[in-house]
Order: sequence, then structure tokens, then C-alpha cells
Amino acid sequence: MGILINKDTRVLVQGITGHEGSLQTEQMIDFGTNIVGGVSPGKRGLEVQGKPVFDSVKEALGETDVDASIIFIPPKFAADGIFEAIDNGIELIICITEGIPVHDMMRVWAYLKTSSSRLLGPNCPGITAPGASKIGIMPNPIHMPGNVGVVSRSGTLTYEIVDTLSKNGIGQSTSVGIGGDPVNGTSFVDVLELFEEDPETHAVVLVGEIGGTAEEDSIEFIKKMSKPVISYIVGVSAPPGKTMGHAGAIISMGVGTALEKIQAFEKAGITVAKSPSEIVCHVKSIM
Amino acid sequence: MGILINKDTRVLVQGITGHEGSLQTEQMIDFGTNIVGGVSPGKRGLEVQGKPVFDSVKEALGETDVDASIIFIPPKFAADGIFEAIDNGIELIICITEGIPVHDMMRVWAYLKTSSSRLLGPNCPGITAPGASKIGIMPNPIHMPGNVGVVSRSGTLTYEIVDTLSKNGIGQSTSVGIGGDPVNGTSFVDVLELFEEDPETHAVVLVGEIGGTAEEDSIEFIKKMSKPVISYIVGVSAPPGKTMGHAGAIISMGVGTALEKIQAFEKAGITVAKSPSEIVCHVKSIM
Amino acid sequence: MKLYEYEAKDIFSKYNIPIPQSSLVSDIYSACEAARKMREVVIKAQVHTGGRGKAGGIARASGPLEAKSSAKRILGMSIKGFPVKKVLIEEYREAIKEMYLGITIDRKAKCPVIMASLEGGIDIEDIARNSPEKITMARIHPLAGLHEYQARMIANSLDRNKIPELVDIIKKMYRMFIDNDCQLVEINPLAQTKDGIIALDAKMVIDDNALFRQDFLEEETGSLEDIARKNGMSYVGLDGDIGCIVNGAGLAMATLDMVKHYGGSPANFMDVRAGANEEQIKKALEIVSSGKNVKSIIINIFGGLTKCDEAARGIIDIFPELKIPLVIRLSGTNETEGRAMLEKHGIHLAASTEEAAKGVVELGNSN
Amino acid sequence: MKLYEYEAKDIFSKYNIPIPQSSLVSDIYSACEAARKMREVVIKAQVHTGGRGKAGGIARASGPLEAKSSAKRILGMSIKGFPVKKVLIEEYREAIKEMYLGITIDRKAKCPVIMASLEGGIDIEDIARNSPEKITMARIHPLAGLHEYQARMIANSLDRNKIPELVDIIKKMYRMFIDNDCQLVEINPLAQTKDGIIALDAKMVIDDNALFRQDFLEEETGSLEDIARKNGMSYVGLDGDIGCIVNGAGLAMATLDMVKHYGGSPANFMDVRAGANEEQIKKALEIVSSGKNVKSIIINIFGGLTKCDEAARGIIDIFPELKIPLVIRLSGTNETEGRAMLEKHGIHLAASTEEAAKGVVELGNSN
Repeated sequence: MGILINKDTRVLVQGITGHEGSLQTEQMIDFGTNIVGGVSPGKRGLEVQGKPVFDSVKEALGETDVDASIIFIPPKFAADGIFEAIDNGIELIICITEGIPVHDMMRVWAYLKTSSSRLLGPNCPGITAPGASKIGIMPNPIHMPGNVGVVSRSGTLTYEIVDTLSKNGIGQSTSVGIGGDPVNGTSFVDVLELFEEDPETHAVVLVGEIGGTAEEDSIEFIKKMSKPVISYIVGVSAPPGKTMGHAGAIISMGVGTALEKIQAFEKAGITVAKSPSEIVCHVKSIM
Repeated sequence: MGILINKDTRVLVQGITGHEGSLQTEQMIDFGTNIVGGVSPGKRGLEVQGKPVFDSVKEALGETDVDASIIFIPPKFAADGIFEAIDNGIELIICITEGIPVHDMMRVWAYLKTSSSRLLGPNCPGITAPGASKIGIMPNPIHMPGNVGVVSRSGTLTYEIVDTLSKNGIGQSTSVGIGGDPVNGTSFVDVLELFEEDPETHAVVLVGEIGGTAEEDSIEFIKKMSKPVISYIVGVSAPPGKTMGHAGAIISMGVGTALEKIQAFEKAGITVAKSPSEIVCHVKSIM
Repeated sequence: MKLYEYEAKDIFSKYNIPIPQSSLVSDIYSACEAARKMREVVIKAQVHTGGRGKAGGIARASGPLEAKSSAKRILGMSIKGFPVKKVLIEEYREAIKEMYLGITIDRKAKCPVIMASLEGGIDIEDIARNSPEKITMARIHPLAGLHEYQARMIANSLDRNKIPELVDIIKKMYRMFIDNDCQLVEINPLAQTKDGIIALDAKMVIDDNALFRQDFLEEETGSLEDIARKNGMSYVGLDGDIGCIVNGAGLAMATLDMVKHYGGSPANFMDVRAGANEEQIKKALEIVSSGKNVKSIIINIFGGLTKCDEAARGIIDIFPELKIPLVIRLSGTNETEGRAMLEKHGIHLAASTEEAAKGVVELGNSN
Repeated sequence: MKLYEYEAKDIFSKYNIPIPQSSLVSDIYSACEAARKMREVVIKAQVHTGGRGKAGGIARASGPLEAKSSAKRILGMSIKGFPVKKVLIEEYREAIKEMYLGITIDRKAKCPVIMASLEGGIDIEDIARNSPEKITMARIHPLAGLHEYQARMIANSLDRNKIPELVDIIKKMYRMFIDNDCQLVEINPLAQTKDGIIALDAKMVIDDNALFRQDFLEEETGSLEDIARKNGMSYVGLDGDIGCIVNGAGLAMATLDMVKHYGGSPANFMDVRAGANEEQIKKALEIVSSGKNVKSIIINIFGGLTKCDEAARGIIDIFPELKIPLVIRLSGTNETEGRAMLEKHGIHLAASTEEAAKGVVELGNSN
């Protein structure tokens, strides 16, 4: 069944009346996602894509059950939206918002640890279980059901990888974007643990990039996994010290270059692909 | 062996160089408590009662193992001392300090929940396991080893009860003062759970008072206990709305009068003694 | 520590929470003068007790003369034993709607809780008891603080059309609650007027334990409560005739219960706290013996931090001047020394709290 | 966003962290004037790069004339490509001891971390790498904030005899870190002088994502980086000759890697971000094509929020004026429409990132 979500997952959209929230709600409904409603303060009584809008998460929970929430709230109020979801006991919170201040996210992270909620993101494309549900913004047509788990720190690069896999006949059990921000809710290891336990996942593609040590931190777990992991790490050509597009990609204190990551992976015996087509080759060779 | 502490428990004294800290360290050593050292910022290198003084809890932990910490720090800095103990992973923290601002304690409580430390107090007389160890300020001579567990929100009233039991030949497995402040670290139920599990404890004396709902909150657990519980609740003569000595004893919003508590206990079939000597009668009748 | 309405409103105004224009006065001429600047005024007794409205401590007046005569009446009043020494002359604001907004500490959840109700102006305890569904609550994480969504939710429950205005008040009020170490901040009523939302009344209670880091000055009333507090002790006056001096609140309550149990009636509750020294015991005896109607005194000390010999010395110091009979019980730290000292002075000691309580009641009966 | 030393020191002084007296000047006459008021001065180049000392961007001078000549030399310099437009004329303070104190974000622990070292004045990264035991660290709980004991521990590691002074600086610095949404606050060196402890240098980096709630103004340099940022995009100039326009940082890095893989050399990195519209694509092409040495351009769009037809429209808008050959790849949302539009204009499209990268490199080789 893939990980974290399935066709029955009931999804609330926080920030549903915004441009992006409304557009992506439509896309998710098209995909088959079970959207139960949305939240937008002061907009109670409206409907978006035929789904009811509530003033607050609490009010929504009074009307319907919710398993997961997806957040399209602008950066200024996004952390507050996450707090609201946590306080209301939403089990899976997926934050798409890009550009949340890092101080806000540190506070969210400390708060999250006191709860049983799981946060995916922020600044992530969400999660797709092909043929079942999509809670996120990955383009609908690129997915294909199958047995490869995809986990990535990037947005559009994830689409590229998933698309390449599908076009080459390799379906996915679940594709997960954990987000590229320095402080995020779910790590590579968290997702790898779920893939390791998931009977439908036979192999995993891990897409990493420069900055931080998220990739290195997953090495010990990958070595213990029974399932093959193919990695792909971008940013080899990035000059040190430059911010390449988002805050997650700062190279600081001499850790986090793509080359260091690739070397660490290769040293640990983990397959590193040099391009999307090489990922395909590797996956085909093992499945 | 009683609960929470035994003769091997290694105890650090935070605020050891103060008047009370030093005095009580002497008393504890006399009792047989295994004091391993103390903390007093800027006083590294000193000795108090032959025990080494350190600048910080971290420094102490570099020199010796610690199982529990007792805090004699003045109200202004006491919460900081608790934070320091929590951050250093001290398992049992006993805070004697009276008069800590309630806002500080709310913050401590929220922090405590993110850790695995247990806090006893503040504003409590600590814990005594007769014949084994004392981490607190109850007078040494009143205790007598035996099989009654005592748990109380009061200070001197606890001495009175323990003393009365001992003088009547009823020994204690452990005597615990949970403290009288509105926000404290350990509840009646927490201690009752431990007594229920402790083979050396055959019956429990619970000493309550007006204010809050700590007593009422323990009723459901007491009803499930296999061991007899004798309760004694003071403040029947207190006029509503008056603060009787400490913040814990404010009657607010119509809950927390001694009479209400006594009625709730009696309704649940829990024995309520009317005086210390009645406690003795009840305990003798069941043991 | 309770603040007066005018003190609380001073703080409200520092936080820019809207309040009516007002002047604090303590004589009728100033009252008259203050009312001259406003069209219609409310004269409000400044006392540390509730129910002043029902007691006649609030009056409306149009014009300085009417204000003067009302002020005269109110300044002469005593409400539940509190003499009215000051009144607030406040601009009258017509309320279209009266709401309740308060922040206090939820002891069970161990965190601040914001409470709001559409039923303002009346007793919130009654609403809490009889129709709890009419109160919207938000519990605040002490480390994370008030979340925007919580302020919005509370605001939404009060008035869907005034959310930004209410959110602003709620956030300021929470800041005020934290900054001032409050046990309670209350606006009742929070009124909607034609010119916006405004706090018509204001109540604040400060945590006594936090006064070391706050600027509030304890009022100098010269009461026994105040004298005791200044000496590090805690005194509460009661209606009976037996003075009670005990170390520790729990033991003190037990002692009072016991006195009542044996048919006596306590004149007070005096907790000399942990570690009381000779001077404090002496002072405690002075305070308690000066209480009206005190016919006998029970002293019940279980020494822990308090040493029995210190207590004995304190008692002996004042014993010769004392005209009220004592029953004493001393146990715990340095008990032997303390008992010996007292016995040398011919003072008899009871062996337990119960014996002492019984003894002091019998003393009263034999008088 | 990096602040200049003088901007950071302005903030330091608002928080009462001791700094030397100083004047910011941009011409030699003002430099001379400023130095006149002080006995001995240090002239410091204000540039957004490290290592200015080694590059000769810092000079000591006694007297206004010496200051003037040093200022003249430094104001004429360019350090690591940054022209020196302003210098700080600062009172010289002799350091008895140079220490390091910094607060940054620990990505792994996801919280602020305070770092201190007795080895100040030099490169903290070197110390971190070579002798980590010389750095004392305290991780701060983001909700609970800095505990007093932590400030004391850090202070204790720096100077046991100056604890209150250091605790004070550490607490103010942490407050500053939080209030200003910092990614970094650094004092290196934090100097002990005969008159007390003082921050001789100051570095602050503000989180760009938090600028909406901060007052800092982005410097107007007119650089391509700035123009891109103002248009909601992210541009980084590189050394090669192939312009790269991609939506999303990850895909952009993959594209650059691929270009390099096929032997090409990227001239820049242009991330048009999620949801780029026609105007932004057009602007991106303008910016990239105006970069020096750009001989060919690769456009790689995987539409999610970005729609391929919007992107196509942007390309078509500017295509006629463009003198640089393009290789384009469009996938995802509205791909069919986008491709059709471009093909109608005779623009050929690559089928994948790899094909596009290969194509753009071959284009360069064939020139």
C-alpha cells in the first residue's frame, strides 16, 4: 500500500481559499485524493471545489474526521498553521509553503517533538502514492504505480526523477519530498524506515543535494536496510559558499558539499547514480 | 526497598554553599544519604561537609555519577537550577525551594515533559526512605523503617504524621512530600502508582489539603489499587477565598474545599481520618 | 497581590488596550473637577472586593454636581469591610454588547488559559458552573506562548466582525499577563461601543512569589496581614477567639481543624513559615495577641528548619508581657533544648497537636 | 542577508553591547575629520567578505593625517572583487586577550547554538576543524530560550573572573539573535581591554525569509543577483559560458552538473522558483543573456506550479531580440500546449534534462 497515505486518507487543506491552495485542491481531487474540506479564517461557509471551508481546524474536526492536513499558508502565517494542526492532533501534516523563517521552524520543531504529529516539509512537494492518493503538488501525470520508493529533498528534481522512472516503466510505491529547508519535520531516515517496513516497496531511490548533513545522517541506516537504495546527489558543480536557490543549500563549516556526500555514500557501499538515466539503469539491474 | 531512592542513590546538592543547603547536607549525611558533591556557581574547589563543590551540574557529572539532585537555590534562580538538572539528564530532581514564581514553574513543567526527568516539588520536604536514604529536609529522628507509604502535599504536617506513625510503632517504607505549590512536578497518582508496585509498601497514608484538585484526581487510581489507602485532608476550618499560607491553598472557581474533597473521597469508599491519631487507628486496624 | 481597578487600568493603557478616560480622586472637590471635563461619568469605588456594584459602590452621574454628591456618598462607604478611600471618575461609555475576557492559570493543565464569553458584565463563576458551554477556552503552552490561531479563535467566539480588533486586545492582554507575572487578568465587561471595543472594568492579580522582579508596591495599610507579610509570615484574621501560631500551612490548617473539632473557634491563622527564628516567633506572638477577641493562644511548632530552642527563646522573650494564656507544643529539631528552656520558666508543654488543641479549647471553656 | 560591520555594530549599540567609538565615512576628508576626535584609530574596509585584514583592508593610524592616507589607500581597494566604498574609522582599543563568541543555527540539532573560544581573532572554522575541544558550545531550546546557567557556563569558559560582564553580553547577544531573525551573530574578537570587555568586530547574517518582519534594507547594487531577487528569482554568477535557467534549485543543480558532465561550463545559476510566470521567464532570459561571456542558454522547466505554456509565452516574447542560441526542455503542467507554441515558432525542444544539457554543450563546441 506504500507509506503514510492511502486512498482512504482524509485530507484537510489549510489555506484552501488562496490561489495555490484552490488550484492544488483541484489537482488533488483529480488525482483521487479524499479531500474532506479546507480551512481559511473568516471564510466559513464558502466552498472550494465543492469542499466546505471552515474558520479553524477545530471547527473542521467538529464536522469531519481528518487524517492529514496540507498547508498552503503564506510564509508569515505558515508556522501558526502548523501549530494549529499539531494542537488539534492531526497525525500527518504536510507543509508546502516555501520561505518560512528558520526561527519559526526551530520553534515548530521543538513543539512538534512534544506531540505525536508527523510533519513533512516545509518547502516540499508533498507525497504521492500512485493510484491511491496525492497530498502535495507533484504533477499528476508523472506518477505510475509500482514498487520503487522515492525520497527527495528537492521539488522539481523529484518530478524529473519520478517522470524518468515512469517513462522507463518503473512504477513507484510512494514518492516523498521531505523539503529543502535547513529545519524540516521529516528526515531521510524517517522515510527510509517506513520504506524498509513497507512490503510494497522493493527498492528506494534517494535524491540528495548539497548543504547540511541529511544525506550523511542516513548512511548508517541504509547500511542496515534489507532493500537496495540507489542515491543521486546534485550540486557537484556548485561553488562552495554560494547559496544555490534555497537556504538548505548553504555549505557551512566545511560540511555538505556534494562531493563529500558522494564520497561518503560510495565509501559506505551505497550506489550513487550520476544522472537520472543512470538511476534507471541501476534500478533495472536490481529489480 | 521503598520507592524512588535507596541507600545507593548518589545525590548532588544544588545550592550546597548556601546556609540551608549546607545545613541540610550535614543532616542528610548524618541520615546516611550518599551525597557525592554539590554545585554552586563560582565556588569550584570548595568543600562543604567534606564534599566537593562544582561550578555546574555538567562539571559535577564529569567527576562523579549522579542519580538524584536536591535543589536549595533561592526562588529567583531555582527554576534555572531545575532546567540545568533536566538538561544534564538527572533522573530525580527534588526541589525544596519555596516561593518560586508560578510562571517559572509552568515553564519548567512544559520543559520537564520533554525530558525523562522526574521532579519532586518545589516547595516540598523531599523524600525519606527510613534506614536507607533521605533526600530532603524532614527531621532525621521522626522516621522508622516499616511498610506504610506516606505521601503528602504539606511540609511540617508530613513530619507530624510520620512522627505520629513512628511513635505508635508504625514504620514507613518511604515518605514523600510532593509539595504544596499550584504547579508541581509529581502528583499524588505518580507516587501512588509507585507505592502500588512496591512490595515493601503494604498500605498508604495520603495527606491532602484545600486548593486545586490534586486529591480528587487521585480517586480513580485509589479505587483500582490493591493496597489500602488512608487519607487525611486538612483545611475544613479554612474560610473560602482566603489564602492559607501558600499559593496551593487558594480556593477558586468553587473547587478545592476540604469538605468537597472529603466528601468525594468518602463517596468513593476511601477511608478519611479526622486527625493524626485516627490515622494510626485506621492503619493499625488493617495491618 | 490584587491590584485596584485604577492600577490595572494604568497597566492596560501602557499596553494600549483601550480604556475609558478617567481620573482617580480621593475627595469630592477633585471628583467634581474631574467630572467637569467629561459629559457623563461613572463613579467607581476602588476596593479590593467584588460585588461593589450591588453594594452601591458604582454610580452614574451627568454633570459635576451630581458626580460630587455621588462621590461623597461612595467615599463615605465601606464595602464588605473595606472603607472606600478612592474613587475612579470615569467617562461613561454606552455598551452595545458586554463580553467577558480573562486569562488565568489552569492548575490542572499547568498552563495559562484564556477564557471568553459573550455573557459579560456578570459573574463568570456562575457561567462556568451553570453553562460552561458559553465559555470559550484556549490553553496556552507556557514555552510556545499564545499562537495567532488561538487569539483568532477566541476573537471569533466573541465577534466575527471585529476579529482584528479583538485579536489585538487578546495578544496585548496575554503579553501583559506574562510580563507582569499575573495570576489573573480580567476584563469584565469588555464592551462593544459605537466607537469600538473597550475595557470597562479591569482586574489583575499578581503572583506574590514574583514580586521580587516586579515593580508593584504593596499597599501600606498597617493591617496585621501586612505586618506579618513584612516579617516573612502569613496571617489571616478569622472570627473566633483562639489565636493560632503554627509553622507550615498544612500543619496550621490541621491545628485549626483540630481546634474546631474540640469545639473551639480560631481567631486567626498565623503561619510562621519554615525556618522561623527567635525574632519571628516573638513578632508572631505580638501580632496574634494584638488581634481583637483573642482570649488564648496555641503555638504548634514541628521543627524542621525551624529550631525548637529558637522558638522557645522567642516565646520566653515576650512571655512576661503577655496577658493571654498559652498552650504550646514543640517537636522536632532541638526539641529537648526547647522544652527544657520553657519548662525552666514554668511553661507547660503539650505532647501533640491534638493534645494542644484540646488544651487550648479547654482553657477557653474554663475562663 | 549579510550586514556590514558598521550595520551590525549599530545594532550591538542598541542592545548596549560595548563597542569602540567609531564613524562611518566614504571619503578621505571625513576620514581625517573622524580620526581627529580619537587618539589612535583603526581604519576598516566595509565589505561583504572575510579576510579583509590579510588583504590589507585594515590599517592602524595615529593622527588624522596617517588616517587620511590609509583611508585613501583602502577606499581605492577592491577585496575579493568587492570594491571598498566605505570605511569605519574606529578608536583603537588594545586587547589584553582576544576571545571568540558566536551564535548560529545548528542544523542537525535544529536549534540555536552558542559557541565560545579563548582563541579569538582567528578563523573559527579552523579551530572547529582542528581543535574542537577549544570551543565551548551550548545548544538553546528554541521555545525555552537561553537558560541563565548556560550563559554562565559559556562565560565561565571565557573568563572566570568576568562572569557577570560576560553573562550580560551573552544574554544581550542571544536576544539580538532572536529579535533580528539572525542566522549568525559573531564577535571575533571579543576583546578584554583594561577598561572592560568589548566587541572589536561584529558580524550578522539575517535570514532572508524573515525580512518581511525586519527593517533591514537590501542594498541596491544593481547587480544581476539583486535584479533577479527583486523579480522573485535567484541568480548566482559563475565562470563559464553557458547560461542556465531552471525552475527549482534541485533541478537547477542537476542541470548544471549535467552540463559540466558533458564538458560544458555554466555561466550562472538561475532558479526561477516555483510558479514562475510569463514575465518572470522573460526577465530571467534578459538577465541571463546580459551576463558576460554567455554564448548559449539552456532552459529547463519541469512544470508543477510553473505552467509550460506560460514559460513558452515568456520565451516567445523575447525570442526575436535574443542573439544567443537556446536549448529548451519543457515538461509537466501544460506541456503539450507549451511545446506546440514553441514549435510553431520553429523552436526545437529537447526531451529530457540530459538531452538538453548535451545539446547546449554541443552547441558551444560547434561554435
